[in-house]
Amino acid sequence: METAGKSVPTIPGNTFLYQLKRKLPYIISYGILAVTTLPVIFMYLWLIIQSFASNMKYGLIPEGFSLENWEFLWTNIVYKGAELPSIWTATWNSLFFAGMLTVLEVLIGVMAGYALSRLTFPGREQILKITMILHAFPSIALLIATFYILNFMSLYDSLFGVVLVKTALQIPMTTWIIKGFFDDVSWDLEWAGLIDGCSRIKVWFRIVLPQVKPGIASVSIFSFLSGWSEFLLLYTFIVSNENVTLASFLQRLTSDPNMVNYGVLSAISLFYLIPVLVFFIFTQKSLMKANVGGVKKV
Amino acid sequence: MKVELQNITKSFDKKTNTIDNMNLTIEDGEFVALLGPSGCGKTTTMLMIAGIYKPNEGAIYFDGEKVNDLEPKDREIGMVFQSYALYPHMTVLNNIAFPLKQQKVPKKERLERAKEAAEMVQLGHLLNRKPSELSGGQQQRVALARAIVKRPKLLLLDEPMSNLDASLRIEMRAEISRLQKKLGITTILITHDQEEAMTLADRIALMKDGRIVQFDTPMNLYNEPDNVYVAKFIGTPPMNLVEGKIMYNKLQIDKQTYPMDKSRFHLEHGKEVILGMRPYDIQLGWTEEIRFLGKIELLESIGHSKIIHANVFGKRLQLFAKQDFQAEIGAEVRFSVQPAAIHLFDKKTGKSLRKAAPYGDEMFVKDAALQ
Amino acid sequence: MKVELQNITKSFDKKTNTIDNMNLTIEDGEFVALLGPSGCGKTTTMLMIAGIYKPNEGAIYFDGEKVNDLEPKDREIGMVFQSYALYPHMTVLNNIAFPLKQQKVPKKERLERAKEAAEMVQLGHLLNRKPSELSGGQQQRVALARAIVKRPKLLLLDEPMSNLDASLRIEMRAEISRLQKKLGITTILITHDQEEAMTLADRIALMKDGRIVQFDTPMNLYNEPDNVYVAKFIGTPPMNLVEGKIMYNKLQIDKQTYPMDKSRFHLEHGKEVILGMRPYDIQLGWTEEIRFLGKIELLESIGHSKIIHANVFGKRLQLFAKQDFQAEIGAEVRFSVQPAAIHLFDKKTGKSLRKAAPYGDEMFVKDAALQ
Amino acid sequence: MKTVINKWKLPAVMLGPFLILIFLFFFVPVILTGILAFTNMDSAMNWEFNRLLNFEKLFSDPDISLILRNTLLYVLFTLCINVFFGLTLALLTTYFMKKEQFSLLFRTIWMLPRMTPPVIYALLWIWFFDPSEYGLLNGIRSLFGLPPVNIIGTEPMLIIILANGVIGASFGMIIFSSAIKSIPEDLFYAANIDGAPHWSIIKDIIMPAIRWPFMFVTLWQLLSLLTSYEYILLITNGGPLNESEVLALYSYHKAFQSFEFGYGAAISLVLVVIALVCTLILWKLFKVKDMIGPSRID
Amino acid sequence: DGEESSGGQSGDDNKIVIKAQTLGSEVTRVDNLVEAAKVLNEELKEEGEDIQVEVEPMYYDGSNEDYAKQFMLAHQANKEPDIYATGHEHIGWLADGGYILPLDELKDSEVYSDIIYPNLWDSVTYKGQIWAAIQDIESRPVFYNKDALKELGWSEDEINSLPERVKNGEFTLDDMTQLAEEAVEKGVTEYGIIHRPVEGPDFHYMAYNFGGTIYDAEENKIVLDKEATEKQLSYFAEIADKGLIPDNLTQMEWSNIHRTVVNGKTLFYYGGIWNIFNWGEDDYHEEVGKVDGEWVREHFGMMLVPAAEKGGKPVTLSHPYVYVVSSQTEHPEIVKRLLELVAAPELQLKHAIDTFHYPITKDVAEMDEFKEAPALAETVYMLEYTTFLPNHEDFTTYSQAIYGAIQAVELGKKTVEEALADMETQLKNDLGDELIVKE
Ligand SMILES: Nc1ncnc2c1ncn2[C@@H]1O[C@H](COP(=O)(O)OP(=O)(O)OP(=O)(O)O)[C@@H](O)[C@H]1O
Ligand SMILES: Nc1ncnc2c1ncn2[C@@H]1O[C@H](COP(=O)(O)OP(=O)(O)OP(=O)(O)O)[C@@H](O)[C@H]1O
Ligand SMILES: [Mg+2]
Ligand SMILES: [Mg+2]
Repeated sequence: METAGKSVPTIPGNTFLYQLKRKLPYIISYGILAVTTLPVIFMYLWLIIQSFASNMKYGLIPEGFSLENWEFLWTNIVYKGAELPSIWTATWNSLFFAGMLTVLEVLIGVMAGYALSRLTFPGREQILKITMILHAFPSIALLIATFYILNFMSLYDSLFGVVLVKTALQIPMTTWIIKGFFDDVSWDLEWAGLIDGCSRIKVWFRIVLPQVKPGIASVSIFSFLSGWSEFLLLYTFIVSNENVTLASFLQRLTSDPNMVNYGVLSAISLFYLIPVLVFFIFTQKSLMKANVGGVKKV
Repeated sequence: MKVELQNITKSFDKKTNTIDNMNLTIEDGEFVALLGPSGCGKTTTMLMIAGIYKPNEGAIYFDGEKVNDLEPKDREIGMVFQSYALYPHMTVLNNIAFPLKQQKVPKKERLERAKEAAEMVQLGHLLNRKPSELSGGQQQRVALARAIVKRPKLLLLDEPMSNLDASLRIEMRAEISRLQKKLGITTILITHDQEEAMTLADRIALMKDGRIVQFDTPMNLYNEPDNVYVAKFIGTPPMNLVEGKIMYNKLQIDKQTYPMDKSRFHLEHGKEVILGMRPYDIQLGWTEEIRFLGKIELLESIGHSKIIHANVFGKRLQLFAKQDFQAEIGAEVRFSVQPAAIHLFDKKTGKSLRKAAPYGDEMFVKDAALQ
Repeated sequence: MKVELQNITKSFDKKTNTIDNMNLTIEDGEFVALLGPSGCGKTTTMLMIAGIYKPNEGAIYFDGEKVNDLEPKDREIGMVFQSYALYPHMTVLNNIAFPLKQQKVPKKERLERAKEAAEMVQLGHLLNRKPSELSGGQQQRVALARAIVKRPKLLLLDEPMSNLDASLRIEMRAEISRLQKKLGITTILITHDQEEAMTLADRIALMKDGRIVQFDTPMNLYNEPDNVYVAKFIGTPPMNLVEGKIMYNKLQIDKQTYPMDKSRFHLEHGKEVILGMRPYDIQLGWTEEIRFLGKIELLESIGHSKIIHANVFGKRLQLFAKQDFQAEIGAEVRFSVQPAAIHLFDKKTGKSLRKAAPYGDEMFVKDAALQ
Repeated sequence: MKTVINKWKLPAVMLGPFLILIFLFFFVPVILTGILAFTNMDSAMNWEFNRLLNFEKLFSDPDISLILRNTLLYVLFTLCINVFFGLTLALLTTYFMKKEQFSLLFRTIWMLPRMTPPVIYALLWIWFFDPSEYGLLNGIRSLFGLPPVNIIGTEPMLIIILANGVIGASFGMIIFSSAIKSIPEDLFYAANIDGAPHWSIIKDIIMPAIRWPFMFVTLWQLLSLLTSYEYILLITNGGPLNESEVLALYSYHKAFQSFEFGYGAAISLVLVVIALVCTLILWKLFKVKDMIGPSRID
Repeated sequence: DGEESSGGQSGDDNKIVIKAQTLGSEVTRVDNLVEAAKVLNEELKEEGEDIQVEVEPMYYDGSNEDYAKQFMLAHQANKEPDIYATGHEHIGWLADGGYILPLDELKDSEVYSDIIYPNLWDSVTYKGQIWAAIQDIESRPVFYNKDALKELGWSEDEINSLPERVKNGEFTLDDMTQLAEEAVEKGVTEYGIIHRPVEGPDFHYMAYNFGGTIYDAEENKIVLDKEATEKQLSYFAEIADKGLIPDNLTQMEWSNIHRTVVNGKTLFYYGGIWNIFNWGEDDYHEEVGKVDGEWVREHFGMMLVPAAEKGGKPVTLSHPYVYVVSSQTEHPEIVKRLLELVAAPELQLKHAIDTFHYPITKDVAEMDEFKEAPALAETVYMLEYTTFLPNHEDFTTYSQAIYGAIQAVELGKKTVEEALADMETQLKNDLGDELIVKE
């Protein structure tokens, strides 16, 4: 709205330039997002097309549509002469493994994170430091040593053993992240819970924990993800054949670089994406809503 | 429940004591208000009674039992926090029902009682809201309902009504009072509203810098302040204070002398003293014995009456006039006080010179001088 | 800066309007208080003026210019939040200096001014503390200092002193008033302390359920309430209200009749009305024209005086007595009011029957009946 | 006595599972691996100590300087992408974007690379940049009559940094997003009113609030990158000619392709020493100690 | 079933479970053992033994290294398979590490007597002992593009006799290079020569071709034959210099290699016979899509790797697959009997036809069914020219080093001399005592 008569408007709110300047950061940020995201979108679009195309020209133009690559959903794939286990078995196993890992990791991590954030005891800083430094060991370098431990505990070739190992490898991360979130919870809330008749543990569970939902969302997505895609440990520490997971399923399909069927591979990787995607969207939607209000937070 | 604090000391930084050797005994079923300037340690004291903070030194007794190591959850208290501290993830109803849930009250009864409490604080229509969707005063009322609902043995209220409007506050006060009386709950109230403290409390503990300055009934606190600090703190507008000197049983201020009642005060010739007069005790006109002449500096209207700010001896004194009082700024005004209504304090120690006043330590030396 | 709100509507849930078609004009340099019961929409209104919330409908003008699309940061306002909203990671000093930093005030000057503001709110000794290490009142004072320090064109104060003790509050009030006058800052204050509103504000806007009920000077609000709601809300203790009926120029209550001043009120025979009398206007004894006989139900001591709760016509009325008033509960008490001091309202609409009263819409029908 | 037990009960309960797990499956393997570094264990899996031979061998390795250089480049640049781009994404999707659906969409898209099985993700890059005309990039180029290019061959480090950067950015994005979400809204209001422009809000309100996650992500990603090799292995396998070989991958190559377990462990140990130094420097730099506050419940 | 130890008895007392594991797609390697167990059970019954043998097959997918790693770990934990099928080059470390049993007596057993190629036993001999039963064998021929040759004006006859000429040493490596050059110059094909894009055994036959060696069996050491290696590197440098190979061959995807070859974009391709099988698996051809063996034979010929010098012996390389027996097996005798039975002609034949490999005994090669698989039957002669990888445990180190050097010269990042010198330093550092440098 241009005010013709007035010389210089005292309030800049109504000039076009002001509105542009106001919106500029938003325009720029949407711009940045769009531009940087485009290649990623492109890549995955291509993956989708590839899974439905019978052939690709110039590497990117599909020729014909077919569901052939998606047949694994209803029949077991025969690959290199061997019939692979049903994809659903693999999916179920992966879900089980990832679920178990997530529960264990989030539970232990959230407990330890709370202790490190809110309880006073000697050695707090040291524990944080050591867990961080442990991470400096490439996990693959630990495989041999871990094998000896597992073997010693008769946990070699046991799914439970692998879950424990995996949890141990991940738990410092979870703990560190979650500690940061606990730090920001208002003490008054915890006090209120204590006075309302909770023990410290109960307060932690009933009152403090719900406040760190966004933190739990982020750690659970990462632990689920790492469980979902876990391959190396299972592959190294499980001899028996029955525990096929989606990751190892995929690995089988790519193990011989001479024989990779990219169409099927694309389809399966898309299939592989779905559960994590669902899990991600779910956790984001329900947990990213932070609880604020009701406390004068300082 | 009888609450005793014995020689409590609390320090946050190991250098200064936030609470400094505090002693306080609250009888079973008593309603005590903690009054004091902002930052004097009221909340800290309350949190120690609640068991959140542990005193660095000293002991706390509930019914004669030492509870220093008793966990807050076992103390059977209800508390309103100054910051409300509502559970952000629970609805109003669940917030209020939470303490009952901890007591394992069956669900049906629990919800009923919670609803009842919500009705009491006039939030019956907002039961399903989250705290973030409430206004400040509504949040505060939720906090109040939550503290009361479980009918604790000890009720700790830290500014429970600071964000409520006058009429609501009066209703809440009445409710609290009713409940407290009915159930005989020992109650400690922190408030900045003196009227609230006066009307609700059996006794008021006035604090300053982590110590209790006077602990007495509201009337005594008002009528017989032990020292100038209490005198100044209690009563709005605050007591008018004027420095003077005792000259042979008389008080001399700025060349003027005034007769003093020897039977009421310790009068020591040559002693520097402070004269105190409450604005409400000052009458317009020279109707009483002790008379002053002042110049009107400001005339403030507060609804039912007016406050005259008058300059006497270069000091600004406040007194009340009827709402229809009219005068020019700069005009002269005469006013007077009954001898029985005046207060006299030792300027050096700040202690009251009243004959019945208890003589304690001399902790207020540095604050005695008027700023 | 002149602030105008035109037909502002704001809804949080798309069903009910939290703010409902509000109109309000605040003149440049004016000090306006927003008063109203908890949850009536005061904070929401203020946040819309600040530009934090956008009104669903209507426009806001600053100095005649529409600012609906002006960002908060460009509105040159200072604000105290009801929840303080201190920056938890900054020290007191940095919290206060933050607005100055945004104005690119050189560092040295910035720190000086911030320190000055801190001194003003008596926090000079806590400059390096983090907000979490402060008491409630201290936090509130930081918020106050932060709002004032940049000398904004518009100052928004949402319960800025609710957690301060009386004497500090008086000092803060004086400071705010001084600053406001000196710099001519347009100021909007939300408070539950009527005395605060009365003493500070040029005009008071009384709100109810998202609407402004009356917007007038404190004295007019007190003396000439437009309707029974205002009458009841303003003044502590609240105005005593008694239902009655007009019988040929007289007021009949419970068989008794009282003469009414026809020149002051619209008197319509047979109309059901509400009689209002402020406790402060009631005199003990039958010294005035309109006389009542009551039974003492409760005698409350509030320092400088006593409140008598007396039962008349089965209703409880409040009046004041001197501090030395003595009587038994159940004793009879005589009291009276000047005809000039009474208020009369239409029972159905709640509107004042005063002749000069403006006739507006009939929004208060449902609230008119006394609960 | 009872108070002593009470005092320790809670930290013990909360921290116990964490410590036990870490000790058994992380700490002990690390120690074992440390010992392993001083043996010449090979495929026969015998613990034969060979003093410092492994280290002598490493330091006289002709490729070591190239590998160290690569490691430095890789870690430095990828870390920058991870942290700053992750932060940018988090800010864009939580602070600038007001519509939660859009943020979720963008966040989901940026999570895709991390959700994709590594084998497939690597293949996507390889396909994209395949030097033959069948590659996506070259396919597009050929449409414009441009000759095929071989970016993976000529600029392997660039590709690796980008590929890892994209993966890592999502980590920061999610953690920062959750942390930003936890900031009480009225702080933003207050800052707005105090006249703070966007960058100041970011600098003065958001950054201090996410100080812990920021520090964690930086430290964690630094160490992760130092020890990561998976995507490098899959995309270039360190090639061509060791031009993209990093220390961790080298350790993997030695341990699991040449089966020189002892030597591999020794390389890891060197890696850990480097990591240790970095960690301690950052620890001081970030003033982590200050972020570990005392309990406010006595 | 972690309870069950390897080869342990479970359920009824007289049932013996033998675990057998293989890697990758050629599942007949263990499935044949299951079949063999049936025969064994018959025999046992006849012998009146009251035991039943059951072979529990285990299939592994993954890299060679991972497969080996798993065996190591499983062996430590006593969970390894009794019979482990693997590439012959692994027996070095398996024997050294005490993982496996020597199987010298197998050489004398009847089924293995008419071995297809006498030197085959060398491939499983280590430190003077035989450590494995050979399972199958293959060859790595050069594929040549018949269509392109036609376009270059070659007659049908000339084209079909090329393998023979190579065999006789008439057509040398240089001739091959020249021919490729011609094809590229004339624009008949885009590239002259394609070889595998990743490290692997194919490169090592070149060392033999240039008269060198890579292994000293007596001393059990890796050999760096500098002269031969230099020639080897020069060869790759030359084909790269002349623009016969794609610029970035060593960064290409396997699938694109296949595409390039199948679509006739190259004249020669250093491949393996199993590639015929691969090409039938996916739509590599732009028009035809999946191609079958017939199609391949129509468009491509297969020949040995031409000799480096005129009249010299052409080469190829085989990578025999073998069964080794865990040193911890509880039933070595049963296992050995199984390993004899599994060499039964019918089983071998099935494996050969299914997976495009050669049998290990002549009798199978003579069978009609085998001859009906022309691609196999026509190339089986190549075994006479074959070479093997050494059984040394550090051989991968060498293999990687030479691959690196080849890559460097192909990309023009190093001269042949530099590459050789660097390779020498690297190998000396990595292998130490295990290396003999032959000037
Ligand atoms: N975010 C929200 N969502 C839904 N309702 C809200 C929200 N914020 C406020 N409200 C409601 O809007 C009404 C007005 O709120 P507001 O905060 O403006 O009240 P107020 O006048 O400031 O009250 P108080 O004096 O108690 O602070 C209240 O009834 C409140 O419950
Ligand atoms: N965590 C802390 N660390 C350091 N000092 C603190 C801490 N908490 C409170 N204090 C200080 O201790 C003193 C007493 O605080 P307390 O909260 O008890 O005051 P209060 O009497 O409740 O004041 P208000 O009326 O303002 O709420 C204050 O000066 C405050 O600054
Ligand atoms: Mg307090
Ligand atoms: Mg409010």
